[in-house]
Amino acid sequence: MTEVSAQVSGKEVRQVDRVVIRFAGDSGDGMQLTGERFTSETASFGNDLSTLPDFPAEIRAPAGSPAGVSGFQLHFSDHDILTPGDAPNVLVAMNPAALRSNIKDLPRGNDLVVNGDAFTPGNLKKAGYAVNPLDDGSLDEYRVHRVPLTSLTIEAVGAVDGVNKKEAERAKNMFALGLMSWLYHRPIDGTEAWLKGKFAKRPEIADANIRAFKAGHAYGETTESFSVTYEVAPAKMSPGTYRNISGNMALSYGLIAASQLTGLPVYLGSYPITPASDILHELSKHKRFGVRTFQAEDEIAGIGAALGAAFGGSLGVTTTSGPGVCLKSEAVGLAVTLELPLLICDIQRGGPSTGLPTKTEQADLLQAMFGRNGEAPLPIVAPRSPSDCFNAAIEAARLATKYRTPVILLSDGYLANGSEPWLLPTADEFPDIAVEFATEANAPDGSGDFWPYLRDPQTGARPWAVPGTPGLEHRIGGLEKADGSGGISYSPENHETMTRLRAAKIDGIACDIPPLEVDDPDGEATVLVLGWGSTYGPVAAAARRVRSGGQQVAHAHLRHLNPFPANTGEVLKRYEKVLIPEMNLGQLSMLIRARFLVDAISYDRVRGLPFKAAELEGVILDAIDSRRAGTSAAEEVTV
Amino acid sequence: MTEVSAQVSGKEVRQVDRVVIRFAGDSGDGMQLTGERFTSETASFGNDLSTLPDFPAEIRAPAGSPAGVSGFQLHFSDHDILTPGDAPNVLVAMNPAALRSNIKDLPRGNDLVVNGDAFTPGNLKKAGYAVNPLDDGSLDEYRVHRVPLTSLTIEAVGAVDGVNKKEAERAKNMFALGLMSWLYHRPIDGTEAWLKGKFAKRPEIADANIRAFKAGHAYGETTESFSVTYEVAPAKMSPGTYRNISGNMALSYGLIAASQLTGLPVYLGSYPITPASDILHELSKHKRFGVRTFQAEDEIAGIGAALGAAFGGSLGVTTTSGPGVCLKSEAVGLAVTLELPLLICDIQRGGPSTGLPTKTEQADLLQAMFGRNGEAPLPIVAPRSPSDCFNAAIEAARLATKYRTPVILLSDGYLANGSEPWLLPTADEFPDIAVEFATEANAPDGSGDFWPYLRDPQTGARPWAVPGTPGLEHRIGGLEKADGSGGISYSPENHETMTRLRAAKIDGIACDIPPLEVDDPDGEATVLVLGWGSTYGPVAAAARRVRSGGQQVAHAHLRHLNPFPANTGEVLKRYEKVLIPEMNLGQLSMLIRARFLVDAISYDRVRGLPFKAAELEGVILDAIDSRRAGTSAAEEVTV
Amino acid sequence: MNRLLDLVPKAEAKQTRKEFNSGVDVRWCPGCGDYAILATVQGFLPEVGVKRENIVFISGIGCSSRFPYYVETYGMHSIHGRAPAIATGLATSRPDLSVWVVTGDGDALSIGGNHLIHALRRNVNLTILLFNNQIYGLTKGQYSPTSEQGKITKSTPMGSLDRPFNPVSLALGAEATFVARSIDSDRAHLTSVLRAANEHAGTALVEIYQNCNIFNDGAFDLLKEKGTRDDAGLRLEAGQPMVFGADSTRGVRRRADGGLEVCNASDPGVLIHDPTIDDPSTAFALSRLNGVTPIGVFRDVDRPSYDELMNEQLATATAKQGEGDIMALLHSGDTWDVE
Amino acid sequence: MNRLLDLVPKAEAKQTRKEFNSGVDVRWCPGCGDYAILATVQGFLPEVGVKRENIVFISGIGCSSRFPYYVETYGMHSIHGRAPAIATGLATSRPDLSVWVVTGDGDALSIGGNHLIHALRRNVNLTILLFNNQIYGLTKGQYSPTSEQGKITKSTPMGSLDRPFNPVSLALGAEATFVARSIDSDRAHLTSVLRAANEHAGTALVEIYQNCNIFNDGAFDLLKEKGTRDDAGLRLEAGQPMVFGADSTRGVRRRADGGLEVCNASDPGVLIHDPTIDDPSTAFALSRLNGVTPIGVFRDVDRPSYDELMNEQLATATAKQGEGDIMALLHSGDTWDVE
Ligand SMILES: Cc1ncc(C[n+]2csc(CCOP(=O)(O)OP(=O)(O)O)c2C)c(N)n1
Ligand SMILES: Cc1ncc(C[n+]2csc(CCOP(=O)(O)OP(=O)(O)O)c2C)c(N)n1
Ligand code: SF4
Ligand code: SF4
Ligand SMILES: [Mg+2]
Ligand SMILES: [Mg+2]
Repeated sequence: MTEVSAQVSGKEVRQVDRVVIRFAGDSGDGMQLTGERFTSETASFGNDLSTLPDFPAEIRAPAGSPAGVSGFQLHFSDHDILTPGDAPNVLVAMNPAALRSNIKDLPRGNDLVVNGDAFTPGNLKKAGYAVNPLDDGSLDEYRVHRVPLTSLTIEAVGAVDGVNKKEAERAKNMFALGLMSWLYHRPIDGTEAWLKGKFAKRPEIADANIRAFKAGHAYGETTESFSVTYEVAPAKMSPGTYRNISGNMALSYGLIAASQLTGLPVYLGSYPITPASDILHELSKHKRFGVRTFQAEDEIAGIGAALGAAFGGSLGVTTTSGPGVCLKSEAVGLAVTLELPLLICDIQRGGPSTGLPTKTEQADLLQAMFGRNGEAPLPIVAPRSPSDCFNAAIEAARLATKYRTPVILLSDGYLANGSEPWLLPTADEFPDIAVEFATEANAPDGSGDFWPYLRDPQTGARPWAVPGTPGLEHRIGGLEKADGSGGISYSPENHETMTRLRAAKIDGIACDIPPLEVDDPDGEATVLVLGWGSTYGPVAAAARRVRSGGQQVAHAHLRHLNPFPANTGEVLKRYEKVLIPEMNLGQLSMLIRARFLVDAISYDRVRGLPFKAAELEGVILDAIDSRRAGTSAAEEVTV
Repeated sequence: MTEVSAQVSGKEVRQVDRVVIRFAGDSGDGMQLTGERFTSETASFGNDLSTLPDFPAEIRAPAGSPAGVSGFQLHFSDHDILTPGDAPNVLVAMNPAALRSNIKDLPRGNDLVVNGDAFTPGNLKKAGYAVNPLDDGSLDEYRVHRVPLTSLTIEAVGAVDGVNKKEAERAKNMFALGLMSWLYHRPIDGTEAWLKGKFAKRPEIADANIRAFKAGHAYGETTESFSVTYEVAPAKMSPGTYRNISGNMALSYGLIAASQLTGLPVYLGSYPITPASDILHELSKHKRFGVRTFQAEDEIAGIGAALGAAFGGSLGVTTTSGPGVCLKSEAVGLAVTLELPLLICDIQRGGPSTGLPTKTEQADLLQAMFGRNGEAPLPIVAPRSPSDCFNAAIEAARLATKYRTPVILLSDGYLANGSEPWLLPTADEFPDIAVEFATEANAPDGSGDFWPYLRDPQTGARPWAVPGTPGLEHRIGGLEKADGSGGISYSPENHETMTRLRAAKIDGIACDIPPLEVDDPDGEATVLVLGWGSTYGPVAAAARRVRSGGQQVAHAHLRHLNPFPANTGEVLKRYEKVLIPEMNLGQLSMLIRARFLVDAISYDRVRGLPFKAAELEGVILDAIDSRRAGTSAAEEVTV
Repeated sequence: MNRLLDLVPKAEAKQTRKEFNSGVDVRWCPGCGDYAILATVQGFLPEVGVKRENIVFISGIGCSSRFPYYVETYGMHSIHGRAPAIATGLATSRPDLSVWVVTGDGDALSIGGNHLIHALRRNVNLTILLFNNQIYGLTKGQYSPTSEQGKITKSTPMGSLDRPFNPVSLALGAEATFVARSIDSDRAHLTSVLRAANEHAGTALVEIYQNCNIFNDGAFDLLKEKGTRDDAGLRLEAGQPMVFGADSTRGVRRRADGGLEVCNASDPGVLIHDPTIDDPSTAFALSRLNGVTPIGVFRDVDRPSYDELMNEQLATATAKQGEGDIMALLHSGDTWDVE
Repeated sequence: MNRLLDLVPKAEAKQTRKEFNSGVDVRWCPGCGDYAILATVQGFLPEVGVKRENIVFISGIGCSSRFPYYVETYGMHSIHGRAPAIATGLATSRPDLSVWVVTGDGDALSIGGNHLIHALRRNVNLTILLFNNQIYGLTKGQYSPTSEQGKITKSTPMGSLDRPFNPVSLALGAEATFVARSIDSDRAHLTSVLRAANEHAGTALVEIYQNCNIFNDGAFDLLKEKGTRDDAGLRLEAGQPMVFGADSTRGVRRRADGGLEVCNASDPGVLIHDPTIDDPSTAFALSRLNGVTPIGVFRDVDRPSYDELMNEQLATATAKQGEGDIMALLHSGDTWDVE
């Protein structure tokens, strides 16, 4: 954080280039909402930003317990940023449990805002504090602002008719938001308008919240606890219209866009599962786009219905997370052999098994590659940021429809719930991915028959003839099919041919995707950091840090995990060392090593959280220093 | 085939060292039975042998059609052999369709026995012959024996009371068996006794079959068509008691043995699927061993029940094939995180999807490795021959119970249905794999609590406390668990720890399995052929051929696919070239390359059939000649 | 109510049975009951009057599930048990198609039981033909969820232990709107049931007793053979009294405990069959009848189908909010401009 | 008949409710109906009289499925929908255990529907507690297979389209031998139902109406609140007439079409409840009753349980052929010696 100070209206105003703020409180305290509103204010102000919600486990834990703590972190700046920030500048802790679970992330000397009213003996006990940390000196090294948030809120709401004390108290998150908005000079009109909209049916509640919000703002002005306020200038961003967007929302919009671009209606067959459910929720709102959403009885029926719809000419989509991918795997294999377009969106979460449903991880890559019986290859696409989920969805739809293949889209919990400003695309930026169905018989023998497996010589794709097309009646199925005609075939040679044709079709996509780009400003780096999926932000941020420290590092990012871009091997071989940071135990690393025989160094962590830029900076510097940072799979196991 | 001739009783008798015979006919012709009886005669005579049944697709095709042809090939010899043979010395074709689909495998000059009666215009048409091949000279280069099998059989059965013409005709396979038994000097008493036993309830049918069998035998003596008979001396085999056994039978017996050795009753939860169903059938016969078989409503319930039984202290087993593995994958992940012993037997078949259900393939290896969400490693064991399925089952049970982990046993369709003589083990050859349950509280804090995830420092295994044990009541589940105590934990550090502990436990097994052995007689080979699973036979046979041709080649075989034996990397690096033949598109190859960065050459074929020794001989010779035979994954894809 | 099937394009000229023969070699064991069902369905399809390109057959895995290959329409031979789910996606996205599911007792009731009961409660516009041979045919003869208890098969050498499902009872318990039963070999009866099923909007489940002459031969002989069939089978006909027997001497009436029982045709209280009663209780009681097997349509009631309702929601949304505009969607919510 | 539960070791001393509290922090939303059910079950378990180490709770995934963590017995929190299958393996291999399944309406009827109906027809010795809150709680409020049609949820902003399952009807259609319904907040009633379920040999399904105060608050208020509950709920009691209402003025009788209907208590033909009738038809009819919700045991009939039959087969095989000898097994069939 770079600072420049000034003194205005009694309080010092510091100009800083970026701020990380974290709200933490009980699940019932509305922290996600608070964070989202702060985000909206910040976005409309024109800062660049990146957010990281941190939910407790799916189920609501008892109020006041550490398990019930919900957090929201926001990083905003006057320049473009890539991650939600490593460590907060200010932590807002609504109760002792929130303090306890978050304080370890707050660097000493930074601001800590606590709701003093919540530090009751009962709450302290629930949080596991024997002594009140506000009194025992343990927080001495922080700039502690002890604000009686609850009582100030109740006081501020005061005599709003029809609002009882409990409801008044609930507005305390708006008080906190007001205070923080003041502290960082956020525009506040939007929040007022938003509260009015949200509580349109109960204007008295809107009123109470607005009062609390304003009181919080005013409190900052008047209290002595805050002697400094901070300004973060708008970021210089490319011109255009922006909105803030989360990954799941962007993915949903991407699917709708893909539907418009291909001319195929979206058919989503899905079964709810964290962190994918929001895509189902979002898509179900857009029926006027011809989007059909079908909440199935389970994951198998979800993909089954999507596949049935794909047979009928829809853009079949199914959304899920790892455990659901397991259940869908047999049907994915069917889709591979049927050679029908289908999108399988896997919003990865912590595994194995039920694992850590609300935490992020990238450990389904090899499952996506190999989690089916037999040789059943398919393309895999991974978005790199929340807004990139939009583009990745369109790209996945392009590949699926052009090559008549299921495609796995690998997002993750962090991308799904994290958000960032998104420069909205204009219509002319969309790719042309219109789809054509087969309408004519095609048998090479001129018999007038339709051969469903006669491939396009260019792409290897088979014709897509949808029911309703006269003369093209045909049957397809999961048994091996004769090359060309598509009849059942038990011939050994035909099976060999078909297996290789299916593989070649997918491998051939390598020539239809952009080459792997390398960010190596001076072209002098010896270490290449290779990332995929949601590690993009922290890897890129770490590379910047390394460079601003005067060192060289190259950064490349894989958007297509299968097949790899055609130039991947060539790129890798240009560097002395290849470092692959992943939120798993080295899955991309293993694919890269097998394919290119490059002794890639894997930096792998599974903590359910995105990497921090500082952490990766260290890892890169270690690699540059020739000290190997991670473990390499080539080392022999010694136990 | 080495030949030595003599002239006895009018016919020449040739001594040969080995013979490959193939019976082929309609599904209704009883070819499998015929082959099995010939096998029994051959086994009891003391030859070494190896068999390969070749079923048509699961469903019965119309009589006389090529799709309905069923085959059985048997290789027998006076020395130890490793495969069912590349090409037959004699082909018995019961109808035109059988001739048509099998003749391409018969080398010119070899014996062809056909049922002349079956070459009717109708049957010829069904088989797709425009002209009768027996008449058009197309078979001139074979030694054709045109035997009116049907009419001779009907004549031989003659006036057996209570046997109608259709039943009499059905005995024609026994006529063929009699003829072949004569041709190869097989002992015939066993077959008579067996027929009597089989048709104990209808002695007249037994009688008819015995008459046909004897008539076939006598026919050989009298007909002029056969001027030569063949003798194959018994093989010099290790002393002991032998029986002929198929892979699925050996696997079933191995499970029962493992049950006795561990002291845990077998609980099989299974859903029928080709080619695994026979294990369910076999185990369901052995209830007096305390074996419980549960035919579940689907594959998920099959593994679920096995896992429930494992929780209760049974040796939980589930059997299936690739499509079933897909469905089980979520529950396998649960077993990984519950750390309960469980055997998942995957009898691989041609994929993807329904694929080629009755054909063999090895394409589920990567699915076994990675087909689950999250980091969910488990041991994988693969038998190398039909009888080895017995040992592999015991080894899988040893690992599962000792390390408290699910284990995948990868057999395949060829091993499952193929058979070979098996030197029966004696009781003292069995490993000691007795299992002990936890009986005492173990909390390190002396609280008297039970910590279900407190690991054995040696093996990393957790205690197995079964319900019914007082004081050890505990709850386990699919959410991440706290190291040691096993309570639910959402801590980032704990998840990292547990993920690595689970991985280390499996990796550590490398030290508890035999090192990879290399067969390199002179220690001078530069090429190593590395195999796994059912390719053992053809690879070893090919290596022999190469060596008898005066060249050197080393052969190593992986029984454990995860983890690899501790010395694997060291072995691989000893050779200039590593060649990996697999019935998939290079799956082991990819694991070896990733792990050891060895530029292994993959020779991969997916034809639904085992490799032939001659084919692999050529591939090895090519590798020795530095001409790369297969495709290497390191080559860039160019389309 | 807007009948979806009316959206399916009607054939212009009368189609013939031959036009529904795909010409693919039929591969069932000689004598299998599936042949007769195939012939009956191919014979019935022209009567449906729908263009054959707008008809789709979707099956799972099993002998019965080979069916689609033999019918010259669109078809998919999918994976084991999943046909109802796949068909649901197709039927709910394509109101212009007539979608049929072909399945077996293992496919539909063992691995696929869940999809079946959910399709029934949703009332998706499907006609489901369940070939019940009370055995797993394709995998060579294990017992199935409809095999009688105590059945000795390869997987149950001492007899099976589980009580079978009664597919009609199960379907009625799962909110089915149309449930019927017929027999492979009775072409006229099967055709009449197919006709009723085809006319039903929503999910129609037709259980067809089918002989597997290889692994479960003669399972339905009582219902088929001249000497026994009249006493063994009760033909349900709407509006007709439930009487049966060689000389129609037997009937069905309600027992004091509320179940149904066989009585003399002349006894008072012989029931009149009415498949259209909204409450499924009597249809259910009929499915539990001992001593005689009812054949025909148990239940046939009107309820909006899932697909109709889904289409309505799309239409309503579009009518209210206008057709979707992607650029407007992207620009919805809080946006800001940077210049 | 040899009662399996008799094999479960009885507690020597009387156990207390506290002994069944695992001490693990209970994590449900404040006010959730699951708390009341937990308290009732913990209160009931001592009465079962089985040693707590011989009791096992197995659950799937959902808010309700957290249940096992809180009970001081053996337990497994498994994967979504599979608890009945896992419990089947445990119960059929360990006759000395008392095995309970805890599941939700999504867990049991959506993803797990097939395992549930198969467990019921097999009649495995299990007590299944189905917490029906008519919503997906854990995933934050999508409609479930028991949600009423037209329900507006996150995934159905214009209302759900599918007809819900009636879990009692479904279970009866699936050959269930014991089916009951109770309410989270009615401790006495729930305890009485648990008692009956526990005494039943075979699968006992207990549907428990459970309030999810976060995502589906008040779903069962009519049945709970003083002013309405007497008119809304019919308490089924064996041998008692089916009467209800504030002053017991209302009754249940059979309609002409065979279904049941509400009438005046004084009308002729008010039914007497008998859950032991072998024919499930009247129990089924009761589950379809309009205008009042029956609470209590619908059906409770004796049928050998799957586990008993399985154990018998093992015992018979051993008695007939003697205990298995592995060496003899290996040497069975054709063998030959090489010297
Ligand atoms: C996932 C999966 N599990 C198991 C099988 C093996 N399988 C194929 S068909 C079948 C049952 C067939 O029985 P049914 O549905 O009654 O059909 P039928 O052959 O009797 O017509 C089974 C178990 C499979 N193909 N896929
Ligand atoms: C395989 C799988 N699919 C989906 C989920 C997500 N999921 C967890 S619980 C649940 C439904 C919960 O509803 P219910 O069973 O009614 O339980 P409740 O929370 O209402 O008690 C779902 C869809 C999952 N954990 N695993
Ligand atoms: S096995 Fe049975 S069901 Fe299958 S084709 Fe043969 S007779 Fe028909
Ligand atoms: S979400 Fe509903 S069911 Fe789940 S704990 Fe909260 S109140 Fe209970
Ligand atoms: Mg069947
Ligand atoms: Mg629920």
